Amino acid sequence: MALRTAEVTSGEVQTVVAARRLRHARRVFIGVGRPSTAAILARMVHNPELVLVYESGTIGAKPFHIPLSIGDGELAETADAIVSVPEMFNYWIGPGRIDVAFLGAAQIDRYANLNSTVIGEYPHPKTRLPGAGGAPEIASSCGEVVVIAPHSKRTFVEKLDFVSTVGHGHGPGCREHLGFRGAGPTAVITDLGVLEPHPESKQLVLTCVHEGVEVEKVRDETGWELEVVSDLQVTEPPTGEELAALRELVSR
Amino acid sequence: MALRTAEVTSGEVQTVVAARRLRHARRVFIGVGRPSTAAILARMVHNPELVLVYESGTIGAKPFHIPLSIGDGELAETADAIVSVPEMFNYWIGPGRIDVAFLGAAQIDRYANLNSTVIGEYPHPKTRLPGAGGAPEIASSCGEVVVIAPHSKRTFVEKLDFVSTVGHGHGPGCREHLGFRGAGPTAVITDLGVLEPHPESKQLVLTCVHEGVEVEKVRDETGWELEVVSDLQVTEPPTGEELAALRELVSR
Amino acid sequence: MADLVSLREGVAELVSDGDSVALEGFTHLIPFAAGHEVLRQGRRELELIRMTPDVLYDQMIGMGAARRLVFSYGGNPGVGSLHRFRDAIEHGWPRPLELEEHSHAGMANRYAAGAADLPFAVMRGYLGTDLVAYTTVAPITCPFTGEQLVAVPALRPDVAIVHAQEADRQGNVQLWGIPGVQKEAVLGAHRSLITVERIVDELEPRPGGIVIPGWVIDAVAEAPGGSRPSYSLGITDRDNDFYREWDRVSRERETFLEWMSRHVLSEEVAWH
Amino acid sequence: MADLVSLREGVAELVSDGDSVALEGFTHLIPFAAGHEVLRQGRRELELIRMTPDVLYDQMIGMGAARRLVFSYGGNPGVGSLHRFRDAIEHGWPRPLELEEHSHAGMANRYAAGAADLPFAVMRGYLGTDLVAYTTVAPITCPFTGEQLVAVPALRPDVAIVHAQEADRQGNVQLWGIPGVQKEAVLGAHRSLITVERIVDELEPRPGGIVIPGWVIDAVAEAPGGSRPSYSLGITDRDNDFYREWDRVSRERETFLEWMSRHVLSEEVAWH
Repeated sequence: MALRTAEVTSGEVQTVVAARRLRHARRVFIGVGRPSTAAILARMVHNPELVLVYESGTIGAKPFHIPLSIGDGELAETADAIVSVPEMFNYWIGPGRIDVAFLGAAQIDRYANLNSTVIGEYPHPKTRLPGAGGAPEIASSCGEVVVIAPHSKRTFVEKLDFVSTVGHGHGPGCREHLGFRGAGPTAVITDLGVLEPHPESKQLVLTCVHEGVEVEKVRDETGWELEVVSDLQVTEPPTGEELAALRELVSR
Repeated sequence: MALRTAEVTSGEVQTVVAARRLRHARRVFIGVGRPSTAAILARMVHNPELVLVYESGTIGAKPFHIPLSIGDGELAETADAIVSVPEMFNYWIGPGRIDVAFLGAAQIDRYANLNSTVIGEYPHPKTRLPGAGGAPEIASSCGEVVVIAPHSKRTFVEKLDFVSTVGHGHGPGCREHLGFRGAGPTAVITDLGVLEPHPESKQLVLTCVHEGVEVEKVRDETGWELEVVSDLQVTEPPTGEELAALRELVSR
Repeated sequence: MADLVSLREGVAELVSDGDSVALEGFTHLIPFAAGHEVLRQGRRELELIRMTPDVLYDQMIGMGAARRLVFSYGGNPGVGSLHRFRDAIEHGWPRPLELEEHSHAGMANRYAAGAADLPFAVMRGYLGTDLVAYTTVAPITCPFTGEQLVAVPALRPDVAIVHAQEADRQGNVQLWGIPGVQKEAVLGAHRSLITVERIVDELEPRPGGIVIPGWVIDAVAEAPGGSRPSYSLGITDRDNDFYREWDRVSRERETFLEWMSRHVLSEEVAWH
Repeated sequence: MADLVSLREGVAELVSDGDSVALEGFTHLIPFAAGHEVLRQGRRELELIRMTPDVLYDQMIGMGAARRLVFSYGGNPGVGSLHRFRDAIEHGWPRPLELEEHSHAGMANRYAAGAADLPFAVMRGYLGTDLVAYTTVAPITCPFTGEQLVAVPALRPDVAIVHAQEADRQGNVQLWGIPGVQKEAVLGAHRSLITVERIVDELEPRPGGIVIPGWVIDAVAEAPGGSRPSYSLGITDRDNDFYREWDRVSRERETFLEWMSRHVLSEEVAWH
């Protein structure tokens, strides 16, 4: 049974689209919030073999509930292995053993670089954000990065106040120059659509809008002159199975 | 009951003297063979709180039997903690957490430098020995080193064929120059007596002979002009308790 | 062997004004009881070190106990901002807070270098970020391949304080579940205090159990429930509602101070 | 997920002539069965890597399978010399053996750097020894303190082969007891084979248990008793008499060859 769009929130669409992105992934690195919900959903409906890795050190966690923190007891109790934080970064993340990493950010620029440190000047910030955490090395090491962020001009900015995490840097060749492994950001999934780096320019372009979203709206909410691909797709709406699983998961 | 010397082998005396050396030690690092036997004996008669550390990763092992290898199952089963080999060297040995290390060697020179690598030239050795193993970093990191070796001209040589492990290097100030921690070798316990580094010259001098051993015999079995301290001591013979415990241990 | 002491004695003995103190715990086993005791004893001018300063450090910063913070992620996990942390940085209330900020990988390697008593660790990281301009890292070249990597300086706190499930009477400690960087913090620190849920006659080896021998620990103090509202796997549960509620309590200075006064600083402490 | 294969298939698939192969195990869990299978398949020109080459490597060297040995201690633990190792180095029999020799701390750090995919590791060591002139180490200076330390190059074997107590049907492996450097060897190698005492439906978490997820392992092969005369804690016991007896068997070339022919190379193998 297909559900009418009106019945589905844009956050639900965003989560469902993120979960689909993990259909063929083998190991996903996730923080809490929407990324974690999407990965658990992916295990439920698309990819039961998907290995969930949280930076708390739990490898192969199989949470039944959505965890509030990356170190909830359920993650430890259901993990295939638990390792220390130094081991997690040195033996597991650094060598590129993770296919896909989900990251969030307070600001993102056209090259999918991320700011999660400050709004304003670093020494005297207007808003102090939590900081980079594991993101810089996750983004420079994992097979690919998928960014999950709310779509607004506050978030999609012309220039980051602070580069916490490098996506595609200054553009083509930048990751290679920095000695990074992996493809870097391959998608930014928002509540309005999906942005992907242009294969040559590495600039984010709009490749997909969610059902009912106007392209103009997406442009308005983006802080730079957003390009749109000629074969713009429209997100396939959440299926009944996806939505039922997501709602059941959230209600647990 | 004191036992007559004739009833005691020189090897037993050596083991008993080595065990006494651990009376006030807190953590001892040991390989297999006589060092291990001495440390187990020390736990039996002198120092039940002594923590035995084997480079296999077993910390606080409490073997009932003399182990053949440093990784015997009994060491793992009785240890307070078992760690990986990288952790053993990086977190436990390197930072100097061990008071006393017992080491052996095929050759030893007047500065208590050790050779356990080759007799002859390294590229074309007359006799290939096992190699340095953990000794170089053990000797440069632990609080002090006690060498246990059979006393003969073959072992106590004017010049090592190969410096596997630095004791006092070229003499005073050498350890400091190399950035080593710990006191380095503080005693060499042989089947004839005990040599200790002179406080100033760092050259090994004879400070103690075992009962019934002539100084001339010790000099004859040493490959350099061995000096003897003016107040030369004679080893207190093994007590009945020490000897009974040692023999009982060996017979287990 | 570690001394078995009361929490009050342990903190009084080991923590002084001006010390660098790592109260570590990665979501799990956060030493709340010990941190609260540090506050009750009125310690000031602390350099607080922790990968993930969360509610406990928000409380300590909000009470003005910290001069400096060394960290890699300062958020209320899964909830949002740490309001006292933000207020200190954005407005200098109740006092300015000096920062040394790293990535998680950087902090983890700094602790590992400290535990090994090496002056630095080598890693890949930081490159291309603005953090490089504001923190302590240095380029280092591989002498074999010529590759350029990054060096981070070792962390050697004056005091490490961590929480674990249990200790025996010799002060040997066992923890299990998410281990974080607690072992590294204890081994790298000059002094250490471990609070435990319980003292037992003998440690029973557990799956995932990490044993820290008593002879590398200065003091062990029994503090049942000492990680609440965090948790001690197998003994207490994480109080997720508390973390959500903290967002409200901590948002305004007055509400925060009143809450701290009532629940942490008073002689009859509601918890801990 | 790792492939579950027969030992024969696993070795045939993963080990080729000329490979660098780390059959690791620190006294405990030495992969004898796999090493014997490598010999039966006639592999040659191997670079054998191991901290503590013992009886298994004595056998492989004595059969002429190795061109090169990378190691830190080559002895029969608690017994004495490895006669085949000595014969190869002292007399080039059955063929000359090139050596790269390190200290234990050096080898352990080389494996750790390999597992982290870093080109080198930093340590204190080697200084003042004659090994410096004959091995691969380099000075490195701390960019923060100016202290001079030593760099060792990462170890990245073509193949790592280790033995463990058990695996599940997805190829997740659990080992317990002395862990050595096996995890590092597997994570640092380009390919890996793990032999296990038994395949189980589900891994039951054990005290001291280290789980290596199946997705970082290429192949898992059931090989009951596969570490004998070494041991698998909790399942088999170390055959100390065999290690003593090896001193006699291996002393003369003829006795050695006859023993190998009878016990390792023949189709009806007495053990393994």
